[in-house]
Amino acid sequence: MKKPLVAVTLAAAAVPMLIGVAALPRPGDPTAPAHTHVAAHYIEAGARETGADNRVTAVLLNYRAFDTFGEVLVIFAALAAVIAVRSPATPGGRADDMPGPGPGLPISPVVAFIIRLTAPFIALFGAFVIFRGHVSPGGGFQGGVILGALLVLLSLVLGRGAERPLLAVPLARWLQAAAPLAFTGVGLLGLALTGALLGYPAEPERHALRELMMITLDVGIGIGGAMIILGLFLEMRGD
Amino acid sequence: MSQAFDLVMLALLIAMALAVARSKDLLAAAIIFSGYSLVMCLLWQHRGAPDVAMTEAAIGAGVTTILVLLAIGRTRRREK
Amino acid sequence: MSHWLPLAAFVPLVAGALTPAMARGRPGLARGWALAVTAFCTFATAALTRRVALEGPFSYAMGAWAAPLGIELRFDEFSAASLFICVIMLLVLVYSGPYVRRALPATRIDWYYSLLLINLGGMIGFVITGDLFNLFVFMELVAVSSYALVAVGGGRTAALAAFKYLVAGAVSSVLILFCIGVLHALTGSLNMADVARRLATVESRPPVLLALAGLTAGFLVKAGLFPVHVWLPDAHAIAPSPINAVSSALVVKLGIIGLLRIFPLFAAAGAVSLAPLFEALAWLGAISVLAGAFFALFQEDIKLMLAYSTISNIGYIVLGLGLAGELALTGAGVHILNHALIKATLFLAAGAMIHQSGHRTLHDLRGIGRAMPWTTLALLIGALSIVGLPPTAGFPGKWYIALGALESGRPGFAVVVLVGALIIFIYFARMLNAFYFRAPSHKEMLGVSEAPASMLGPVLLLGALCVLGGLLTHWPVALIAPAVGRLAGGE
Amino acid sequence: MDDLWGNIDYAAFVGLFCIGLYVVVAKQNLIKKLLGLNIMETAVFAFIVTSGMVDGGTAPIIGPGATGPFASPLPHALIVTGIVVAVSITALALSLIVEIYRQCGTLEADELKGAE
Repeated sequence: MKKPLVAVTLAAAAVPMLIGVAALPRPGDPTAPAHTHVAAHYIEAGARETGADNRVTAVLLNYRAFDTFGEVLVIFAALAAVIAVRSPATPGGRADDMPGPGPGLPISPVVAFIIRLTAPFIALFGAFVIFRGHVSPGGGFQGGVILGALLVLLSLVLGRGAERPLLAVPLARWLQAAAPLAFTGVGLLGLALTGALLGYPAEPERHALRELMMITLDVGIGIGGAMIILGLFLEMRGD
Repeated sequence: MSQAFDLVMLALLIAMALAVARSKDLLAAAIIFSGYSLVMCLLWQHRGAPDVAMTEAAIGAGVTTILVLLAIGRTRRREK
Repeated sequence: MSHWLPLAAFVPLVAGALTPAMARGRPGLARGWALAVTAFCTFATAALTRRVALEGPFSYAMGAWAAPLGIELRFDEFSAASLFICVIMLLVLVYSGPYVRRALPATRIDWYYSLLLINLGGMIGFVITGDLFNLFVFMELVAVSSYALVAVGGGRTAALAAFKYLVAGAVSSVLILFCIGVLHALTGSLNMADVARRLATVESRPPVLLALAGLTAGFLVKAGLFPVHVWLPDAHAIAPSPINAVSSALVVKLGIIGLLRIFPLFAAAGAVSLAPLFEALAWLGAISVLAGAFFALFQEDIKLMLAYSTISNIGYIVLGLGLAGELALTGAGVHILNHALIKATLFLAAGAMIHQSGHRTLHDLRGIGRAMPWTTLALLIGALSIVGLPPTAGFPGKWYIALGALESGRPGFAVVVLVGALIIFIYFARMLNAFYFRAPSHKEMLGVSEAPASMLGPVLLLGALCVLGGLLTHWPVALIAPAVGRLAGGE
Repeated sequence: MDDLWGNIDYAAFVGLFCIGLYVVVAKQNLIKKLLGLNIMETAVFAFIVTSGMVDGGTAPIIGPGATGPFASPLPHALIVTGIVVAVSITALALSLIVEIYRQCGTLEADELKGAE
């Protein structure tokens, strides 16, 4: 773009935004509407209504679960998109003839040993982040990324390109859809129990079930997220 | 104290964003962007948003940077 | 509560995620699966549309969380667009079968259907949600799948066109998210009805104005209006033809529906008045009508010509919104639906020609009227509709908009409507001339045959709908009348 | 101007947003444009997270015996979603960039215009 046009664009964005944000309620003001309306209810009644100490998890998996459902599909769509754009035009052929760190990237034996040694601990940490998401920071996405990083490392050590993938392709396709599947199961169970899609039973004697449903969602999100990150990595690397 | 910490963080963020804008070396720009994301994490952690900080550290600073590095590896490193 | 409402968005999205796992390289299975799911959505949205026609708008609380706490789905008269979305998607899927077999690498077909279903679910979700952030999430779902579908055919320029589209789309999305953040900071809520109520008592003017301007600008980029249209022609001309039909007929309309969703938020706000914004929209729309039609005149490539005509028609709709009277808004609403039918007809028919003959410019396609008489007929019906001649589907929308311009004492805008139609008539005449009256540029053109039945069928059906849409205009007009009344009365 | 000083955080995020926008519109390299887009997105995330903070507040993780005030959990949940959306867009954009480079041999927008 030409320089004057850039300047005009930037000014057209910056000036109204600065004037607009200057008149917003001061950040941190406890009497601002952002704290007194819906948020106050989440903080005050969240534990009773959802059983989650971590209110962010309460919002993500209970109050606004439909957003989270959309979000897991966005990242699935990203994987589908990357595969659709990058997969070879002829069956069996590689789309790629460019130099780069392709499948043949050598891994030093020391690194491979360290990856194998630490893998169980990383997996444990990822699982911890997923399962503790409703009482401490973390949850499906964060744990899923940790597991995804682990899968990427393992695919460097154990997998060898398209011929020997880490997981069989049909299994991988199902696991990539783990999060939407978990939402389907939990959503329909909620429909049967409460009469609303993605509802949770509120009766005190069913708290265990409610917790199980939330953990199912988190595990589904974690597995699906990890598989999708592995898929994105492999596609970008050119496997 | 807290105010001063925030101001330093904000100044650092702007400096890093400008560095990304100016750098001709895409690899350097990607690494600086990763650092920018990490500073953002610290800021959010400080503002009572550990969940967001954790997500940004894992996804914004981690996954995004790795994907950008892979893409640079398959294309070219210098900006014209 | 009617569970059809959430399921209409939920089912295609889950089905889209399962498509690659289920189909595993069997394109027939993937297509059958996508067709079955879309048929389900068509029935669901038809039932919902019937209910809104009989009882008026209704809501569904996701997870049984009452409105400001949880996400509210709201099906109002404009949400009936979801029925059109499903019908057009159904026809596009039927058409895709033979098309993708030749046009796409075999390894991508599963993912093509997967992305189409996600696109469908995202569009349905977008038009039925009553929550601002949920709107953003569905918008991004549609966006990600659309960017990918533009590039799915491969080829030299497709990835570049998709990237351009992605940058424009992502910048506008970020702007929209920022404005949603501003509204949240002002009101503490994300539910649209609740935000509208609480904005009424907000006194500070600049942030409200910022949110209104930013959201409008963001959605106008998504709609591809004239000065911010630069991403549109390439993205809509280079992608595979069924995708052109989806993106030109449906996806750009989401920008307009986004505008229809946000204006009521500010209608009750004492801090801002919508009148200056509407004035600006009317002018922008008028410029877009003329500019789009003008650029279309100079295109040799038939798909590029259609892409520019989309810009012109989006201009008509925005002009109708900007005039803001009841007649003009009715015209805009009707034209949203009818232009979807027309553009789907045009792109699918043009796609069939390109698919069969391998040529895409008017010059190369000379004489195709004798080789593919039915497809050409459907294309010309579509072209007549886009000019806006009665009794076709393009007429009522433009007629109401022109009447609206006269009603509000702005005859200049009525002239713009007319001049736009006249310019479009010139390229209709060019097509007519090339297809029927010129000697073929290529000898083999006469040997070209009609497309297979599953491509020709949807094209002819859509051609017929273009006529029916013109004859049965009173149905959509009656359907959206209450919503138009609320919008016009709420100023 | 007093208001702007009071909301200096917001002003800084607007600044970051505009730096990102500048990179997107003025730089020619596609990877650079993508980094600019990410800067814009992160700036908006920071803006929304900041709108949820409260003076002397802590994280909205409220076990038994925790005392307030607490930051609002709603913006946090939105931004967790937003970050995932952002990485999805980035991944897709990068795969397009690699395709463009494979086919055209350059990533500079001005040169690509000539190659079309």
